[in-house]
Amino acid sequence: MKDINLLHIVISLLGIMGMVSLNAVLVVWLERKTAGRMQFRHGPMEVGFHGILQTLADGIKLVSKQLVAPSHADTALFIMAPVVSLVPIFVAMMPIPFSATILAHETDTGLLLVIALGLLNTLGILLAGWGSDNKYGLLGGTRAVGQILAYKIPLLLTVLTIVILAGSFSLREIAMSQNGLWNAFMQPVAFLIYIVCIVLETNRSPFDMAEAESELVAGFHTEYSGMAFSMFFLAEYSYMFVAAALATVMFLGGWHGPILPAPIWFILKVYFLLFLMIWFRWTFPRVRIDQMLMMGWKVLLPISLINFLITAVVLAL
Amino acid sequence: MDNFIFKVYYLSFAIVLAQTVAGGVLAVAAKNLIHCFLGMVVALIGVAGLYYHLGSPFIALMQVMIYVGAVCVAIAFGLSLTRKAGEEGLKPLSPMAVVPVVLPAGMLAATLKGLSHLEKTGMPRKLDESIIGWQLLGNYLFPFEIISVLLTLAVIGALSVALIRRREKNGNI
Amino acid sequence: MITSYVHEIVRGTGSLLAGMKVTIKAMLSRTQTVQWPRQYLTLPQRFRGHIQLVPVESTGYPKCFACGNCARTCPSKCITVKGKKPEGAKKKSPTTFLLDFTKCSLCGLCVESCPVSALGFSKDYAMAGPSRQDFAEMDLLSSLASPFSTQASKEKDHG
Amino acid sequence: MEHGTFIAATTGPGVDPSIVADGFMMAALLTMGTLFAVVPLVLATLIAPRETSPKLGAIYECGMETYGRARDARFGVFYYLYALLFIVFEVDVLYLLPIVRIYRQGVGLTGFLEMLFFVAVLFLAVIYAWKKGVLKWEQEALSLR
Repeated sequence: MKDINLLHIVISLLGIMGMVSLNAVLVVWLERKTAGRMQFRHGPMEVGFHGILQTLADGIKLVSKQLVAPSHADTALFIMAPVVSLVPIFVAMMPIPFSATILAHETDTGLLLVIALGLLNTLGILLAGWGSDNKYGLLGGTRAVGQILAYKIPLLLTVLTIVILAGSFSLREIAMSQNGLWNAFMQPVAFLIYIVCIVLETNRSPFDMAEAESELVAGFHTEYSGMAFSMFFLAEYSYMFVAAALATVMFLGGWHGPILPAPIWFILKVYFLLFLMIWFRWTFPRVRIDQMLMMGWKVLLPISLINFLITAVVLAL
Repeated sequence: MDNFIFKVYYLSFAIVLAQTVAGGVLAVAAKNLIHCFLGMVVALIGVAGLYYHLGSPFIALMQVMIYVGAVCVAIAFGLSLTRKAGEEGLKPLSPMAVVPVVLPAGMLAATLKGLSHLEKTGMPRKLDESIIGWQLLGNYLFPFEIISVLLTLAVIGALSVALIRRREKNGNI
Repeated sequence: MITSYVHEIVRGTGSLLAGMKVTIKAMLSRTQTVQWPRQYLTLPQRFRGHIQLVPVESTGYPKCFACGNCARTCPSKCITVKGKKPEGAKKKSPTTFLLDFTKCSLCGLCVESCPVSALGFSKDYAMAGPSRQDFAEMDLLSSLASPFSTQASKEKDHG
Repeated sequence: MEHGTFIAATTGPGVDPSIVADGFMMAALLTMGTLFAVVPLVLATLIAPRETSPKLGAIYECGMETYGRARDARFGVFYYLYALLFIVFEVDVLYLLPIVRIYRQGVGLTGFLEMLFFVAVLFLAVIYAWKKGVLKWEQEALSLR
């Protein structure tokens, strides 16, 4: 248990804060590097070794920019949106097990907690779209909500499939139950569907209709500048990390792996999934919103439902 | 130590309660539909917090996922689709608005009065969520299956009402 | 109907994988861009920068004898040549050779019309200057040695 | 613990320690997260330039004069049918959560059949919508008003 130990709390808070910041720096760098290499470019090269400190430099620049709000904007919503988008991340990071012992705090319902908090990101996007009194913003916010309609049910059904196998909502126990065989091999269909769902959940290309640059300028964050703008990016990259960590726990056996220490394996698997998402982004063209809804309801939903029922009947027999 | 925990518990319970009430008031009184929506979300998350304090994190998370994740999402989507033009927002409250305030207040008072002679049993303990599963498959199997039938009928009804216009338009009623 | 549904999903997934193969190959192959100004490309032989005067190899003086063919041929009238004989020489040598690079279209007629091949294209592509004047009167003589060594040279600094 | 008792869960002295610990941790993280989000914003307002100009508050519309207001924009009501389907299906899938939690503890074939009935009835709604062309993108489908 479950002791309230002040030192542990302080270490966890600092660890999570560090993880959120470091992850953003790393993933932004990885994304820009990958984008560059996939287009035969170098990507950032100037600041630090191969541009690794570029994100920090950008951050310093962004802090020194003026925060501008449109004169007709709903100021309360406008200011609240980036905060609402970012804050739940910190709670969602709480139950993620980096190894059997390294985690901020274990709860029996960690899986549900992370899934429930994932919604608040979309709430932040919606508030941004509504608050900024901009047509592009409004369209982006509405599209983000429309996205929930497509991915949420297949996502929950794959989660149900995993919970059936593991018999627990605790992320640590789910990871522990895959000591031998990873769920990705036992449930390849669920794994694929979950990957599609987390790309949808984090508003990443090819499902980034909420910020489609070619049609909506920048979608929900069109009117945001400086630090408020970077909050959305911090939130996006942190949600990517949380979603990938959840996928690692549920399908890739969490921290299990030979030779290397457990947390290293965990981080490696998470970053492999993050790289996969970045790879998707620079490969696939954006889909239309009706295509996304159709895919969610006509492909992902039936397949995940059938997969769930087959798993259930096999386990019942 | 225990005493301190009680105090913290009551304090946080009070905070969550205040959040729920504030969200509810915002949802009812705000002029702007968006603010109403926001108030509703705040109030529903507050209710989840109350469930949490009453010893069931599982129910609290279900509350968040069902009410914020499903109901509010649908409402938000509906708001985006049908929002009214201009600043008019909502009409000012009519005198009849006291009815939904007085009625629940009376019910709450009656409940409290009914409970007042009961002994206090102590603080809530954590509820094991597996009990809920066994109950749904056991004692409450019929209501559980009826939920499914009810919701299916509801959505089929809603869809067919919504599709009437299209059929009229296409001329094959 | 159900077979076409499955077929479409399988085919779609296959096409996605094909796309991902293309991008990962691109990622692992060599980059095409160069980190200028740290690295330079070797320019092709026939690269056409602005024109420059070709020196005589032994002396370093310009080959040009200020016949003015180039200035007459230039469709944009962007070359100004003036010349006179240095003391004891048989041919003239240019005293002024100005190029108005703001008008030049790099057509190369001047280079072709030069009877002694005294004009060539430079490989200078990274040109920048604080004012328009820097390129409206580019002094092409400034990079060469001058046979009028006694006279005060009209050297100007160009970036 | 017996499977049939709700009452036992709500008696006894003291707050459940795991609830206190979880709650405390979550509150601490929420506080830190809020600080993490608000402090840079405040910092930015302090050190950033404070330019004022009437054009600064103009709505961004690719450099054109704004035409109309964002709140006057409307979307196809057609999409609301998806929302109707979603709300029903989502609620029902969430009801399965407590059941899958105990599934491996031996609900057996009866448990599966009970669940199958629950899901199958639900899926009828999707099949109905599918057949009626709700999940179809057509110009005529959009003109639902």
